[in-house]
Amino acid sequence: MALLEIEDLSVQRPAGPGNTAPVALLEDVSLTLPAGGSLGLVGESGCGKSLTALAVMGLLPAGLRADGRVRLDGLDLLTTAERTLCRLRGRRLAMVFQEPMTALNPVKTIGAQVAEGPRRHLGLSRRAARDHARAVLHRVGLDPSRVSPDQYPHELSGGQRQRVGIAIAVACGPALLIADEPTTALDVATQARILDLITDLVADADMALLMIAHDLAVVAETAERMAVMYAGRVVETGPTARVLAWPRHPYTRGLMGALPRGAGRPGDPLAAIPGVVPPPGARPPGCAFADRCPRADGLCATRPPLTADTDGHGVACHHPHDTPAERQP
Amino acid sequence: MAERRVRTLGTAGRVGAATTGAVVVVALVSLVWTPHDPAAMDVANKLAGPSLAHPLGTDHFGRDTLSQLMAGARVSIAVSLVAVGLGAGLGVPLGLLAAARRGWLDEAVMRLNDLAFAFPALLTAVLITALLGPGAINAILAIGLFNVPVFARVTRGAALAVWKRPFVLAARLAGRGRARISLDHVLPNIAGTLIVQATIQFALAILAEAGLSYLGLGSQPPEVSWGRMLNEAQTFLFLEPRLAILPGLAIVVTVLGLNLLGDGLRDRLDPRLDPQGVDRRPAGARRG
Amino acid sequence: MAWVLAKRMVALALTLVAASLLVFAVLEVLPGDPALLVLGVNARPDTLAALRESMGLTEPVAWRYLTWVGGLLRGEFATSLTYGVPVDTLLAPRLLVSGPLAVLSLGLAVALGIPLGVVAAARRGRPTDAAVMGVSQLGVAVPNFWLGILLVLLFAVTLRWLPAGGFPGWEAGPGPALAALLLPALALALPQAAILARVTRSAVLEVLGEDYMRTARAKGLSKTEALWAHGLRNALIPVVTILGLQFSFLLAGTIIIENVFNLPGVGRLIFQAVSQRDLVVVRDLVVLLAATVGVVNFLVDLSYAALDPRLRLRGGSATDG
Amino acid sequence: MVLPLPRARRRAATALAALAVAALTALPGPATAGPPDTLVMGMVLEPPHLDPTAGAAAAIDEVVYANVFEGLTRIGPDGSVQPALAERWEISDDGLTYTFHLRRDVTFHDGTAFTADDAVFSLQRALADDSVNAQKGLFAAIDSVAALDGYTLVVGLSRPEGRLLYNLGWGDAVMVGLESADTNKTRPIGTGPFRFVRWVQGDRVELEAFPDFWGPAPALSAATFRFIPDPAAALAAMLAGDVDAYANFPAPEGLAILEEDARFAVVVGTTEGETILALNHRRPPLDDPRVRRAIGHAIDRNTLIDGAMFGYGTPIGSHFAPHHPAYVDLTDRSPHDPERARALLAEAGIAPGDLRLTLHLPPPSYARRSGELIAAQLGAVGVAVEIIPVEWAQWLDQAFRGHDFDMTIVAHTEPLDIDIYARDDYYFGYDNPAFDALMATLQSTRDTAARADLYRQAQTILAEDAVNGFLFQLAKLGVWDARLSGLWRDSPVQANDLTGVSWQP
Repeated sequence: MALLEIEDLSVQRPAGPGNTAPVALLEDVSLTLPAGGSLGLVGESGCGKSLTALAVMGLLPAGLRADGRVRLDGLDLLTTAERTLCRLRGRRLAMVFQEPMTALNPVKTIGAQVAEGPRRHLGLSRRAARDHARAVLHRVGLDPSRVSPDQYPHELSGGQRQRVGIAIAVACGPALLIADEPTTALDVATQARILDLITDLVADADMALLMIAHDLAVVAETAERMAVMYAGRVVETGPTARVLAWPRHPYTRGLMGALPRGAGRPGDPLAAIPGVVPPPGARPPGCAFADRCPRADGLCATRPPLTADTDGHGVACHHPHDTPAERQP
Repeated sequence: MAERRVRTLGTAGRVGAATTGAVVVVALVSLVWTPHDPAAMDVANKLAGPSLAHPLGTDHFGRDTLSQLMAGARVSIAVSLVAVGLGAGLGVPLGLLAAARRGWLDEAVMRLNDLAFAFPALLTAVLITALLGPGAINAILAIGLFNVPVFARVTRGAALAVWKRPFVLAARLAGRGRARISLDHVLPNIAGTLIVQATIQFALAILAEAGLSYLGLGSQPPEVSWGRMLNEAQTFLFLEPRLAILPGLAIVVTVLGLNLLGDGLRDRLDPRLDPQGVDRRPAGARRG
Repeated sequence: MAWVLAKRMVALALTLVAASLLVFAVLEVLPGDPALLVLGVNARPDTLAALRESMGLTEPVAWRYLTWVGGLLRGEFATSLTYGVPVDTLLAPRLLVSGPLAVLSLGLAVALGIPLGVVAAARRGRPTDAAVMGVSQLGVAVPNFWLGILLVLLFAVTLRWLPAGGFPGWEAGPGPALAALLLPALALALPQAAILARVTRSAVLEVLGEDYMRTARAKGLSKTEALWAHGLRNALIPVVTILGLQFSFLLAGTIIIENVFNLPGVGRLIFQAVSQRDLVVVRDLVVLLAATVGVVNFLVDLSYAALDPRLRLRGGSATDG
Repeated sequence: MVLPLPRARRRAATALAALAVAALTALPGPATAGPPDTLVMGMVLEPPHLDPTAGAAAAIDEVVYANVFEGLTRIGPDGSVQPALAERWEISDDGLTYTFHLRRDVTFHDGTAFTADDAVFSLQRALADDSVNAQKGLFAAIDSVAALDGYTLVVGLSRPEGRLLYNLGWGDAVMVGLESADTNKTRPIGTGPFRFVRWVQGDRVELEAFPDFWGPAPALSAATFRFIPDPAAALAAMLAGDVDAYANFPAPEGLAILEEDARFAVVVGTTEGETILALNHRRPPLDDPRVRRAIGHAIDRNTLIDGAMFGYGTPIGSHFAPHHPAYVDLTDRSPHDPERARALLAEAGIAPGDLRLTLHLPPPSYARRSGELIAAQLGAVGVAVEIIPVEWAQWLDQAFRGHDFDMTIVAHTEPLDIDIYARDDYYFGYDNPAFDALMATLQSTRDTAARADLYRQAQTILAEDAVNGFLFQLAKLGVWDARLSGLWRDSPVQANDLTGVSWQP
């Protein structure tokens, strides 16, 4: 049994006063992640990567509904009581967020923010939790002699803050670590160090890692397997090396074409692919990528199923590429 | 244009606009017509309950309550309008000046603000009326005085933000004077904020006028105002609670309408969507 | 921060000096002769002169100002012209009415306004929210003295549960004394609670959308726990600002409310002293009030620092890591 | 989702709620008047201090006169002069020497004995150059004061003073102790049946029976005077039983409610308060008797009494109290007649709308309400009136002393004060040598019948000259618990003499 099994996960905004028809944000997302394994989730902004992560955490924004199954150790998180979820969050599954500048509470010391989880989940005394937090902070590279646990977030740099965010996530030794674009907000030099820290931590503690990025390079560096998402669906999935060597979906190829511009901000149109991701609610009934796709034809008006080969390399396309990728200039 | 504005006010804002409009209309109508002369006394018919001739009854001098309420709207609105106008007329230029010049002038304006806020407004109003005698003019003066720092502060804050915007920098590079820039670029850009603030201050002024008149420091007979009606009604609380309830209701409806209108206008006009941008605070300046 | 506080202290001192000059000047030109008021219509000129002399009204203006301010600085209060007792002995029993009244109404406003605002924010867009916001919109529009009248009509005249006014004194026991303060405190508190609820709601809404709230939830905190542990303190910052302002508003409100409810408090003392031309009492009270407002603002500044570490003295500077 | 309060806060909220309930249940029930030997008397104004010899405020006398302080003589419920600390007296034939024999069993509340020395001290203090006695004029005729022995006082006059015994009965002439005079403002020490307990400024003064009182012990063991300036609050306090009695109920509009209630007795009596529309004779055209008469005819007294006083009050046609034996009804000299008013104005050369007058109104509701009505009534005959509401301090300074007014409304509450019309440069500026001569004669006349005749002549002169607008005599609106007896119906002096007050079983 895999650690995390996502089956046909759909997220929709139900019909309400603001919108007459329900809007599907995620459709039929299925992913698996074995214990200690790693999975990268890539796609442009608005593809549903973060939403998938939040659905797993059970922290979807108010008003969104998730259907399908999200099983952690066989327990379906979508049907589990909130009380139980609270016991799992931070303990079995944890998350590192994108914006280190705002993800930390400005009025609490970093030590207190790291200690909160252990105190709650590991039953530590106030004092023990504080010592634990100190150790965790040290482990993530915040040497107590240089960065005191009694400092406040505003006294730290962006990289340091992200280290605190990571410390908060790994403080209780979760089985699954979700990292939602943990380096996007950081400068390039810091990015590399933070990624190293994450891979190091994951390897050390045998955690499973769900790495979300819009940047293929990040996934290439951190994940054994990867999934490419587009417009709320998984369009291609497989072992990272295989997918990158032989991307079959035209969208994946487009993303790879954008690779050198990996430092671009989310939301920027990809240079190699004309157009932008259709917003939820305006997605075409067939292949959502069709109107940006150079290979699209009439067939693409129907939705292509995700079909996998024997190596576990799956693609949802009527006209997948048959040849390995050429390195583009 | 006007229609589009109304449409974007939102339901609450539209209700507010309609209420405010109705009160203003009543006040204007009272200039030319009221069911009875609001000052006409008929002692033989005092404290009469509602009847066909007097739909809302009469007061202790037999005056028609409905006519008094209508005339009271006129006084409340006039006093508040002039007071807010006074506050804005002095406060906005001060705020613009402070934002344009910064330096000691800015500091001086802000210190003056502090001084004004150190006194509870009502206390100062009591002193002013003790000095000059009670009356509508002095109520205007007292209320207007307290609107000056409010407008100065809001203007200054909003103007400072505009001064940082690129087109102002461009204008400065083009060699335009600070005064010209203040009038041509800054003022139009903060007008929305100021209009919203004026609506709120107007509502507060209605409350303040009522409070002063209730204490006997505002408008004086034979002028009618809602606060004065409340003042006179209080001794009849046990006999005719109606006399105390009706003017209060008039105040509540008017202030409610203005507040709703202000909220609607804020959503529509205030460029900054920050709800703290407009100062809803009754008094007081905090420097950031 | 320390420097900021020092600057605030100096500003406060300057404000008080300006306030004392202002009030002294205003009282100098105020029409009305306190001696004539004491002695009435049959007073003879020699008697009036004698009384004025004994009231100290014949000294030169500058001297009187300096004596007054000097006395205040030494903590000595002058003698009331009408009551003939030092201002502090006059003030003490009134403070025992106005102080508890202010505290009670501020407490009521906080106890009502903040939870309502939090609940409205938590149930944003639902009927509870709409109800709270509607009622608070109404509350902001109600003049507190009229509310006082309505409360008297309901609880004192119709139901006869509470006294219509007056104050039995604390020696009558806390029960009757609190009962006498309950309606006035409510009248003062409800409009303030309405403002507080609105401010709290928008502050909490802002906070609920913050990333660190999601971080807290990701740690395993429930919504409620996250709100109390992480949200409230952040949301309190704008709320405290309003609270500080409300306090000075409340001080002014007591002038009207104490008149409505016939309470022997500071507000009515000022009102009375002005009409009796008890210049000594008026000027002392005005300066004391200005000082109170200043001190409260000072405390608000301090509480910002307590609530928000970003405003405290900066520690070590950040280095990248 | 409801946000439940964490437990600790919930507990705090419960405690707060419990406190509120406790506060509610601890309320005194309505109409618990306390043990039947104490009295709570309501008053409108709080005395500024408690020394009746150093201030004009009527509220001082209303608390301490005859209760805490006594004079050589006292004025009884019917206005007559009675012996008090002076048991008896002799007057020399020329009327210039008064010999008072003082009671020998009198002690002050501080335990010191009252002797002739105290009497000499009290009078000399009032007469001294640095005296701050508001009615120094009462003692103007006194030339010398001496103690013949411990209990005999001789007062010498420079001229005959017909009202000396009456004057000595005023609150301003009470006897104070040598040792305690300086602190009487805050700790009054007198010789009366009640001694001062304490004063909660802004709220009440408490008195208790003085065990060593020389006369019969009062039925009440304690008395409290509560100060409730707001008329509505006064009514509420009465209805709630917080107050047992109001000697002068401030809200005539509320009497109807109290009259219907069997718990209360409403007793309407007389006061010495002539309410007048004072006219400033220094300001033309008010120096013209035709204009003043026109104003008199414009005023409808019955509407005033009905509208401003809710029917309580007696119309007057001159400056004299209707209950006094020497009163003449002169209201027919200035009946309500707008036609005549207009005609008189025309005769004086004033076209309708040409005359604009200010009307200064002091705070009491009798003045404010009457003023509004009079403004309307004068408006009806073409006289435009601008109402200027003023505080007492301003009224005294501007109108009374500065003579800066056209018209003002005020009640002259001192007994038999018709002599104010003879004063030089008094605020309304009336100057009539014939009247002055009449008053001089009155001052030296002791024969009652002759005095009454002089009073009648004086009243007639004032009415003929239409010196002021004479409006109405204030009524004394007494309201008290129906089980109380002994409270004064009328108020010949402004006092609440509690000596004879008791609760009926």
